[in-house]
Order: sequence, then structure tokens, then C-alpha cells
Amino acid sequence: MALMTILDAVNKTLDEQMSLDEKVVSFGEDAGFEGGVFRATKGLQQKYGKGRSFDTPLAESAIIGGAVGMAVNGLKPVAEIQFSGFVFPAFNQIVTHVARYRNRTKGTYNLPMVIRMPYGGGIRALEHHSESIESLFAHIPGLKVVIPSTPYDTKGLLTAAIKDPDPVIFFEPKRIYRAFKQEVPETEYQVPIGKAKVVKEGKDITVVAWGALVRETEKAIKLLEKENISVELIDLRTIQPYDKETITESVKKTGRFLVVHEAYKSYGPGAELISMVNEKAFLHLEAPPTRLTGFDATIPLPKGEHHFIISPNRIASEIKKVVNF
Amino acid sequence: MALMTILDAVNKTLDEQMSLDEKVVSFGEDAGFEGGVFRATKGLQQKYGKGRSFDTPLAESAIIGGAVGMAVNGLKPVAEIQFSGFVFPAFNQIVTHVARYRNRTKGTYNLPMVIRMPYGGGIRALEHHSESIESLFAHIPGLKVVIPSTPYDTKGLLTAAIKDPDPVIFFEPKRIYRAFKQEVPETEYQVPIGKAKVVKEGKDITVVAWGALVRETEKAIKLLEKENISVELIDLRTIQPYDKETITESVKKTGRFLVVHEAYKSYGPGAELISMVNEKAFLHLEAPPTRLTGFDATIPLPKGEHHFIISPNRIASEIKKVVNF
Amino acid sequence: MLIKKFDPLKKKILEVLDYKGNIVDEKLEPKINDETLIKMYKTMLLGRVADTKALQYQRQGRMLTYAPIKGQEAAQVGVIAALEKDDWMVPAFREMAGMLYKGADLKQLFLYWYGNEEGNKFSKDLKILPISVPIASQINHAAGVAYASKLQELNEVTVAYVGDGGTSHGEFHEGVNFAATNALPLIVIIQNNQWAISTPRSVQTIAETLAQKAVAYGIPGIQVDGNDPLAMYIATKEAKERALKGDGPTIIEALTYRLGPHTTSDDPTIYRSDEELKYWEERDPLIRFKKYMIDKGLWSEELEEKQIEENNNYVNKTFKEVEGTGLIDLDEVFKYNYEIMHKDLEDQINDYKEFLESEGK
Amino acid sequence: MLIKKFDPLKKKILEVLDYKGNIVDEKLEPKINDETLIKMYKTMLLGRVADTKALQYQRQGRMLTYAPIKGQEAAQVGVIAALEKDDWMVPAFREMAGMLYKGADLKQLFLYWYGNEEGNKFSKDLKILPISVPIASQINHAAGVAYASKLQELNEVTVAYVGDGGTSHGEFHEGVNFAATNALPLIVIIQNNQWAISTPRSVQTIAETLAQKAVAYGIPGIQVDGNDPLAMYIATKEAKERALKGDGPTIIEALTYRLGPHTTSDDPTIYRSDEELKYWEERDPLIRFKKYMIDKGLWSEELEEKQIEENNNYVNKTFKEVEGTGLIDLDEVFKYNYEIMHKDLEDQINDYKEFLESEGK
Ligand SMILES: Cc1ncc(C[n+]2csc(CCOP(=O)(O)OP(=O)(O)O)c2C)c(N)n1
Ligand SMILES: Cc1ncc(C[n+]2csc(CCOP(=O)(O)OP(=O)(O)O)c2C)c(N)n1
Ligand SMILES: [Mg+2]
Ligand SMILES: [Mg+2]
Repeated sequence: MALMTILDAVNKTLDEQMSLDEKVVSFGEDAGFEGGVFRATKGLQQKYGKGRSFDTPLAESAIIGGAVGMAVNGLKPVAEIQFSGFVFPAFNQIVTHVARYRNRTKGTYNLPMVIRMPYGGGIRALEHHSESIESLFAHIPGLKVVIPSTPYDTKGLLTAAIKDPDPVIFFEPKRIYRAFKQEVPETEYQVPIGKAKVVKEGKDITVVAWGALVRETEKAIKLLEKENISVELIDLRTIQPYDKETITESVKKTGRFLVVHEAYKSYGPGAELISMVNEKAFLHLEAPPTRLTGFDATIPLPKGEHHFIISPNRIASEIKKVVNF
Repeated sequence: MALMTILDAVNKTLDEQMSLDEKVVSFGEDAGFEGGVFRATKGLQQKYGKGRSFDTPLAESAIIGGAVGMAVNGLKPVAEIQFSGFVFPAFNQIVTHVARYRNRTKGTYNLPMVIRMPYGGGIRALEHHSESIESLFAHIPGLKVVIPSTPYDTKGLLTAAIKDPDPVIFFEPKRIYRAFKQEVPETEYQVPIGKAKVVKEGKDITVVAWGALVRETEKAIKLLEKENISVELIDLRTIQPYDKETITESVKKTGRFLVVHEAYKSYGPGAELISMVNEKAFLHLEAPPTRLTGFDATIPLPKGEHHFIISPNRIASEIKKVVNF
Repeated sequence: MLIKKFDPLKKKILEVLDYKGNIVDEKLEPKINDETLIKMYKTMLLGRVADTKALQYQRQGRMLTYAPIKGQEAAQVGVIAALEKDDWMVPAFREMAGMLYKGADLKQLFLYWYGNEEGNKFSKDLKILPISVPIASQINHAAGVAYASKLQELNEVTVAYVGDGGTSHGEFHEGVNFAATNALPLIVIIQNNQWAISTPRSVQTIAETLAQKAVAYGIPGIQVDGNDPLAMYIATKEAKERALKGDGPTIIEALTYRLGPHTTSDDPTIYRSDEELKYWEERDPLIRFKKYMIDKGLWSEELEEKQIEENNNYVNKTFKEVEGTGLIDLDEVFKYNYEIMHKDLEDQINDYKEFLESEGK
Repeated sequence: MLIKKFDPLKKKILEVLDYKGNIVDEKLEPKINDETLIKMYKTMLLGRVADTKALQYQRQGRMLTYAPIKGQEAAQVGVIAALEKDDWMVPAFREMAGMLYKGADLKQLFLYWYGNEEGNKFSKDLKILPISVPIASQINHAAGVAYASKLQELNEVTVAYVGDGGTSHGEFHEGVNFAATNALPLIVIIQNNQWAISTPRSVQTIAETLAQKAVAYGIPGIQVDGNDPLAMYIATKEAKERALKGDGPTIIEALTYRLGPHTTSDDPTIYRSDEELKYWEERDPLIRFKKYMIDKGLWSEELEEKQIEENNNYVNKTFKEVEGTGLIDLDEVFKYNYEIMHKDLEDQINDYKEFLESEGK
């Protein structure tokens, strides 16, 4: 075991997988020599050579389209997109090819590839560096979408993603890249894709969150303990295909549901969870399943971003609303 | 008045707007000389010249990014994407610029532009020619997303879109491009963006649909009349920002809700409507608000596509399920 | 080095056979063995017959949208004939003759245009990637395949196809550049058939040649008479040599022409002239190659007649088989979205099956 | 025609001043009036001072992420000085000196890096488009602006900036080609500052120059010493003339160097050598232009000292004003998503305001 941040966990996982499997390659803009703008791939080129860890030209379609070809021809590419806001030039490759190659070839060519991207707000960054765009990918059949919230899960989920025979979009919550450390095994283990985690059991309401907002919700729960509100917190971990069972069971128990996310509200990820809860647990609902989300508005530059931060207080306030409905 | 198909209505609207406003320009791949692969822009180049109606190189980023620049410098571009499946190379332009230019410049540069695309399945076409991807755009603040279902609405909504000071994504249901004719005024009129239409009043259930599925739902309603099930049918028409009031009022009356769409289920447009109904009319719900949608699977080539067609019978069956819950 | 000699910036075009089938420069004539030459010609002929019939089937309402190859057989077969079994072929979508030469089954090729994914399920040892509809995006895949060849030290090259229209696309730019910077074993064949649907080559770019786009990537580009299978063959051979030596990618612009419509949904009479068509019909690759084959004593009118009849029968029989496949089973269309289907999709399918049962289906 | 004479394929580089400030070829020296020369130099100097201070403010935690321009002042000012008021400037994101010359307020430029959209709200008559973070995508906007100029018969050109890294992007390819095929009045300035964050120019492309990418589009490209404001000026003038005559776009590759970090988040010592830095520090555009100005009798050490002090005060005062702006009001951040805010967003904001009130805020 070793104490690691989420960022350390990404780096150590890549290192471990590259040492265990010579088919694993890692690349992206600035992801080779200097190890990426966040240093997530630091040291890999020095250790595994320029063939397996490399800098690409500034061209996201080439990064993702190139990964498709590599996967077809025997490699296991782990492509880094520098920030999730810059994945859009590769959206064509992801939607029309990455998601479809297995189906298109009836299983002849599957794509065991991972697309890693830092995502999410709260770091006072330039334009396009703060968005949460998971639902755009979660809507596309053929993709898996994963978001860890702890160093332990990061290593376990990224390991699972690299070993997955299907393409995985791996969003890394950059706001908490270095926020805290956790004991993480230094040998290989997996956290299964598709399984949510009950972070804390409770009986009054089910709250689902992921990424950086899991910790914020934990803080909210602390605030509510004094008020004797017992919250069951679920970390979704995989956005698609997601764990309906764990959520449904919980809602059947609590009768109330809140989903908290940074992404825009309209046509956002929360809508999916609420619909699912309706489908699976309608008769157990004692209050409208509710979403606390980002606004339907472009995330402002840093001097306005504080309005967009979903604070523990705000989560607590929303939980109370649902509980007191 | 003149009898028109949806396709005629698109063509006549462009013609009318180009004749009324010399700032309106129309372009895209094959959209100039031959008038587009569906002939939606037929005759415009001959009438308004190569400057205002033109063929572009095969390059969607240039089409949409070019439109941004044109709009900045005084034009009102109406860009055609040949099929909605080929909009993804331009997704970067749409998400990072089209949706944001007004906000980025605090209102200095708004983008009065329209992006037209034929969309949807059921025409036994090649890969990427059958998808319904409206929710990907509806999730992005700054965009408006419109889908007409009749020739009359097509002309009124496209006119409104061209006159709108904000960018509008205009999806054309190609399956019914030529399916039927309707009397349409030959002078300018608008159908307001953001307003749904109650196609048929009813009291047992509210059904929301758009595009080609409005007609299919009308057929389903006919089937149900014998069984004495009274359906209120709402044509959403604008996907974002959408008309919550009309839907809410209807659900408060009927107590039951079904949304029908071709798009993939998970994280799809139906989820949004269901969540909204929960938020606005929870206490009126007598059954779980339900969605009948495309599968979470890549749409097959034509010999498998029949499994994906949402038929009137299937809609009727789903309506009955919700009504009998 | 042909590539040095035939500099597109100097308006040089590589040709071996003129349009009547006479050798332009004997020093350029490749030493291809008779068996290969016959295979090349026969494949072109089969491609032609299959193409003609596919159009007929479509007009009879038996085939779906189909993208004809007529006129482009040499640009396809000349290239693939220069490859080994281990080399990869990354098609755009209009490469039926090339795929046939690489070993694909006509039945499978027809199945694609018949609307069945089976048509893209090429057995792995063929090393043919599926048809790629989003224009030019396959160039990036080809670069990735070539990257993997190089990293794994596999002695193989990748040939990627793209159209004249495709060269305007950002994906073309990024893919070729990626291959160039990594000195990947890639050959990019631009089938410049003069049109992208109704859009003429002149609207795609004002560059005088497409081959000169190579200058942007610091790699060689060459313009070749794409209706001359021998010229395409020698250009590919040389590009392949460079690739295997580690010298990186080459762009080959094949000057050719689409004699048919863009697809069966297209009406080319709207946008192109009879004169243009006639000009190119005279330059039909089959005419000149047949002459060459007859001159070589490898072919004759009798053989031609026999072969065409054989092809007719074979194509008809094959298409009957294709029609025999009919619609695709429900379970089959859902099976390949993931290795293991997720529970919710299973539920969706079961709901649908229940509905079908309720309908008595 | 400079463009003919300085063919990048022949490794010709246009320069007027050598790196010490001596005139290389008197025939090339442009006749710029004194006032303009002084404005050019003063703007470069102000850019330098503002840049130095922005970095300091950032290290003091007072400024957010900032992208330094140090070393690239000539490539920016030399270009904009060759334009008229009516011409458009389409920046990437590292063009502060160019924007200053075009008339932008330093306060506004700082506001951007301070994290306030106000920094992108250039008054319309400045004809400066907002900073574009998605690399190379602005080239397409510039082409569109130029299309509108041409269609509306406006006597104006558009200058678009892009980095060396940006030339690898598909958006660059599509935008330049679109402009070329329509013969648009566009000038594309590639600020080749040798690095894209930590990625050297050699990883972006193996083409020997970036200017030669013009060959792909059938347009002229020229490599210019980008640290020489006079060379940049004359190249731009000629490109502008071509553009206004209807001859279409020109690519100008400015050979320059980013003397600072990529942004304040970047540590260039990881990836670049002291020697390289030293080499380029000697080629600092300010050194040579100052020498030229002194030789011309337009500048002196005394003036320099005075100007720097003035700049220091001005920049400090300006940044104080910037800091005075503080956080942005709630209503302000929502106002500009649509012309008319939609009801649901209004509701969302009201809900949030209720929460704030409940918090006693
Ligand atoms: C990205 C994208 N945009 C548009 C289309 C629609 N489309 C299909 S084929 C075609 C023209 C292709 O022209 P070219 O590359 O010259 O190939 P050709 O058809 O001549 O073989 C177009 C525009 C597409 N398939 N992909
Ligand atoms: C499409 C896109 N991908 C990645 C980034 C992240 N990024 C910001 S600046 C930069 C390097 C740009 O290099 P260059 O074009 O040479 O401009 P320079 O920074 O040298 O001025 C990168 C990769 C981005 N902004 N946009
Ligand atoms: Mg073509
Ligand atoms: Mg640079």
C-alpha cells in the first residue's frame, strides 16, 4: 500500500499496466516527454521508450482515430485528451467509430482502448476548462463512461478500463486530482466497471453523485447529521452502463431521491437517473426525484465561477427540501 | 396557399427569406449547384447567385466555423449539413463557438445562424444516415434546437429560426420529407420557437412526440379510439428551450405521461421530459411517466432496421400500459 | 526513384500505358508475372460485371443504395496487386474491385450494399478494415494501424483510400501528418475521380494537383494515371519499399473518373456534361488493360466473352445467395454493441419481445 | 513580388533587419512614416512591460492563468501596423501586443486573464474577434468573416493568427482551404514560436517549413523572420494587396520564439535548453527594433528609460483598476446565453437566489 492522490493513482496505474502488458501504449498532446500538463503520464516515456509513450501533433482526431487503428492492430491504446473541453475535434471519431467498430464488424474488431480526460470545474481556469460533458458520451451506445472519485477507485477503475475489451471514456475529476491521499495497493486490482458504490448508508434519502461532488456531498451529509437527517450516498462511478440495481434498492428503502451533478441541467445526466428511478421505483417515491445540477448556462470565467460551484451547503439545502417535501 | 411537402416548405422558406433579406446565404456540401442531395436548396443558386448559394469543400468544420465568421460580419448564414450523422466533424465549432459566441463577447457578437440537417431513421439508408441526435445539442446552453413535423410548421419554424438572433439547430425529419402535403401560406409567417403544439386534445394520457413520430402517434391514437382511450398529443416542436408549460398543464389534467422518440434511450431526450414532469406535476401523476424510445444500440443497416422502427402499434401498446398502470 | 522524377509541382504524371493500351515508356513497364497480370485483369473484369449488375439489381428494387466503382478498377486493383497478404487495406467505401483482389468474397461485398453488417465482417486474415462512411476519417485509422505495425516491428504496410473530396477534410490532414511525423509505413491513395457527389474537384481546392498536398507534410506525393493499372502498380511498389525502409508515408493521387453515378440515389446528368463522360469513357481502364493483355498474348476476345459469361453467372448466383439471407434476426442486431450486453439493453429487448408476442409475432 | 522571391521550398526567409538591427537589404526597407514607427516600437515596449508585470501579478496570486507574449511582439505588431482600421483581426490567444496596436485597451486585455468575460468584449469598431481557446478553430471564423467581406464588397481584409502547433489541426486545414477555394481576402499568420506547450515544432510536422503548407491549398506561403517587425510589415502589406485584388489568401510563417513559459502553469525548464533560450534572447525583437529606431534618430536611451517608467506606472495603474472589478455579479453571468433568457434558466437562477437568501447572503 502507498499513499496516493488521484493523480498519483492515474500515473501508477499506467506504469503498472505498461510494465505488465507491452501492448499498452500511452500518448497525447504533451503526454510523452514532459508527462502531460498535469504530469499524469510522468516518467512513462523515460521508462518505456518513445514508442510506447509519446507526444502527438496537436490534432485530436489523429489521437483518437490513431488509437482506433492501433487497437485494430493489436495494441491497447490509452489516449490522453489534455482537457475534456478539447475532445470535441475528436467527437466524430468517438461517435462514428470508437463506439461502433465492434458492431460494424460484428465482433471481428473490438477496440480495447481508453480515452482519459481531466474534466469538471472549480479550478479557476480559462474557457473550456471547466465543463462536465459526461452525458454526451453516455448517450452513445458502444461506449462505457467512467468517473472515479477516490485514489483507490481511480486505480481500480482505470485498470479495469485498460483491460476492458470495449472502449472506455475515463473522466478524471481534476479539481480533486491532488485534493487528498488514500492508501492504494501497489499491486494490480480492479474495481468493476458498471458497479456503483454505497459510500454511506442512510434511511431518509438516496443521493447519487460522482467525481468531485462525492466529497462535497459527504460534507453536506456531515452538516445534516446534526439535524438528524440520514442520507444514503451512492457514488455512481460508472455513468454508462450504470448500476440501476444499487440505486433502485436504495430508493425503495428511502423513498426519496436526489442526484447532484456539475453538468448542465437540461438533457443532462440527472434526467436519466430520475427517469430510471421513476421506471423502477415509482410506487416507493414519497417526493419528486430531484436534481441539483449546473445551470443551463455557459460556465463563466473564474471571476464569475463561484456562482456555479455546488457547495456542501447547497447540497444540504436541497436534501432538506426533498426530505421535507 | 399552396400544397407543399416538408421538403417543399424548406425550399420555399429559404427562397422567401433570401428574396426578402439579402443577408441570408445558404451553403453546404452539394447545396449549391444541384440544390443539395435532397434538393432542399434547389434553384437558389440559379436565382440568387453563387455568392449567396454555394457548394463548399467537403469539410464540416469549415461550413460551421465559416458560418460563425459570416454571422459576425453581417450575414445570416443557413448552413446545410448533408445528414445529421455528418455533423460530428463540426461538433467542436458548434459546442465551443456557435453556442458561446454571444456569451463570450457579452452580447457584442450574436450569431444569427441556422444549421439545417436531415435526421432520423426509417429510410433504409447506409450507416450514419438514421440517427436521432437531438439531445446532444439540446444539452448545450446557447443553442436552440427545433424539429418540425408538418409542412406548415416547417415553414413557420424555419422562418423564425432564420430571423432568430441566436443560433438554431434545425433538424428535418427526412423520413417524412415527401410523405404528405399540406396547405402552406406563400407569404411570410412564423411559428414561434419554444412553443409546443397540442395536436389533439384528450383526457387519459399526455403523449409528447416530435418529428416523424408525431404522425405515427396520431395513427396509434386512431387505433386506440375504438378502445375508448383518449390521448392528448403534444408535438414538442422545439427541443430546447422547450415548452414546459404546455406539457405540465396537460399532465396535470391527464395524470399520465408518455414520451416517444427515436433517439437512444439512455441519457436521451425523453429523460429530460420525464424529469421535468416530475418536477412540475409529481402530485398529479397516476402512473410512472414513461418513455418509448430507440434502443441503446447502434441502429442497424437496413436489413435489421425494422426492429428499430417505432410503429403505431407499439406506441398504442405502450399507451395502454401507462393508462392501465 | 519515380517519386523524384514525377514531381507534381512540375506537372509530371506517371503513366505506363496510354489510354489506348500502348506502352509509353518501356523502361517503366513492370515485370509482373503472367498469373498476377491475369488475376489483375480478371478482377477488374469481375468488378465491372458485378458493378453493372449491382446497379441493375438496385433499379429492380432488390439492392439498396449502392456506390458504383465503374471506371476506377485500375486505381484499386493496380494498388492491391502490389501488396502482400500481410499488408493492410483501409478502404473508404468505393473500393469493391480492390477488396475483391485482396480476397474478399463478392457475396460479402454485396451484403453490405444489401444492408447487412455481415458485409463488413471481413475475416481477420484478409486485413481489410470495414467500409468507413464518414469521409476521410479512415486515414487516421490507417495511421494508427501503421503505428502498431511499426511499434510491433511487423513487416507490413497499410494502404488507405480516400476520395478527392476527402482531401479537403480535417481528418485527412491530421491522419497524413500523424503518419508523416512518425515515419509510418502508410500509403495514401487518393482516388481523384473528379467529383464528390455533385461537387467538382475544382471546388475542393485550387491546388493544381492533390498529390502536392504531400508538401504540407514533408512527404513525397505523386500523380499517377489512375486508369493505368501498371502505373498504379509501380507507384505502389515504390511507396511500399519506402514505407518498409522506414522512410514514412507516400501520397499517390490516382487520376481517374467515376463513370457511374455517385450512388444509386444520385443523378449525375444534373451536374456533368456528356462530353466529359465521353472523354473519360475513352479512357476506361478496362479498354487499355485488355489491349495490353492481348498484346502480351495473355488474353483474347474469346477468353473475354467466356469470362464475362462466367462472371454474369457467378454474380447472379452470388446475388441470389445474398437475397436468400433476407432480414436480420432480432438477437443478431443487438449482439455486438459490447462484448457483454448490459442489463438495461437486455431489458429493452425483452420488453420489445413481449410486445412482439402480444402482437402474435 | 516578395512572395515569389522568398519561396519556402527554396529555404528563403524574408528579413529586413538582422538580429542586431542592421538592414540586410536596403531595397526591402519599407517607407513607414515616423509616427507609425514610433507607435510600433512603443506598442512593442508596452507589450513587453505589460507581459513582465502580468507574470509578476500572477506569481503574487493576483492574476489568473496568463499566456505570455515575450519575444513575439514583432510578429504581432509588424502585422497589425500594416492593416487599416477596417481590417479584421482574428486572434488565437497569445496576441496581446497585436491587440494593443489594433486599439484594444490594456485594462480589457488584462481583464481576460483576470478571469472576466469583459476581456473579450471588444467594441465592434475595433474589429477584433474574441480570444479563441480551441486551437486553430478561429481560422474557420476568419475565413467566414472574409467571405462576408467579399460578398458584401467591403474593402477589408482579415488577419488570422495561429500557432505552429495549430497548423497540425484539422481546423487549420479546412479553414485555409475554404478561404483559398473562394479566393477570400484572408491573411494567415502562423506564429511559429517553436513550441506548443512542451511539444517542439519538429514533432508537429517533418515539413521543413510551415509556410510550405500553402502549397497544399494552391496559395502562396512565405517564411519571414518573425522577430523583425519590418519584414512582417512588408509581408503583410503584400498579402493585403493580393487579398484586396481578389487573389485570395496568403500564409505568412513568422519565425519567432516564446521567451517565456507557455502559460503561468507551465515550467519550460523541463523541456527546453538554456542554449536555445540564449540563442533566441539574442534575437529578441525589441533589441533589433530599438537599434533601428535609434539609428533612424527616432529613439534614444533616455526616451527608452522614460517610456519604460511611464509604462510601469500605466500598467500598475491599469491592473489596480482591473483588481477593482472584483467578482462578477450573479445576474451578469447569465445574461448573455441567449438574447432573451429562457424561462427555465430564469427559474434556475431564482431557485439559487432563494438558496442564497436562506443563507443570509
Ligand atoms: C464527413 C462526411 N461528410 C459528408 C458525407 C456525405 N458524403 C458521402 S460521399 C460524399 C462525397 C465523397 O467524395 P469523394 O471523397 O471524392 O469520394 P467519391 O464519392 O468520389 O468516391 C459525401 C459528401 C460523408 N459520408 N461524410
Ligand atoms: C483543440 C485544442 N487542443 C488542445 C488545447 C490545449 N492547448 C492550449 S495551447 C496549446 C499549444 C498551442 O501551441 P501553438 O499552436 O504552437 O501556440 P502557442 O501556444 O505556441 O502560442 C495546447 C495544446 C487547446 N487549447 N485546443
Ligand atoms: Mg471523388
Ligand atoms: Mg507555438
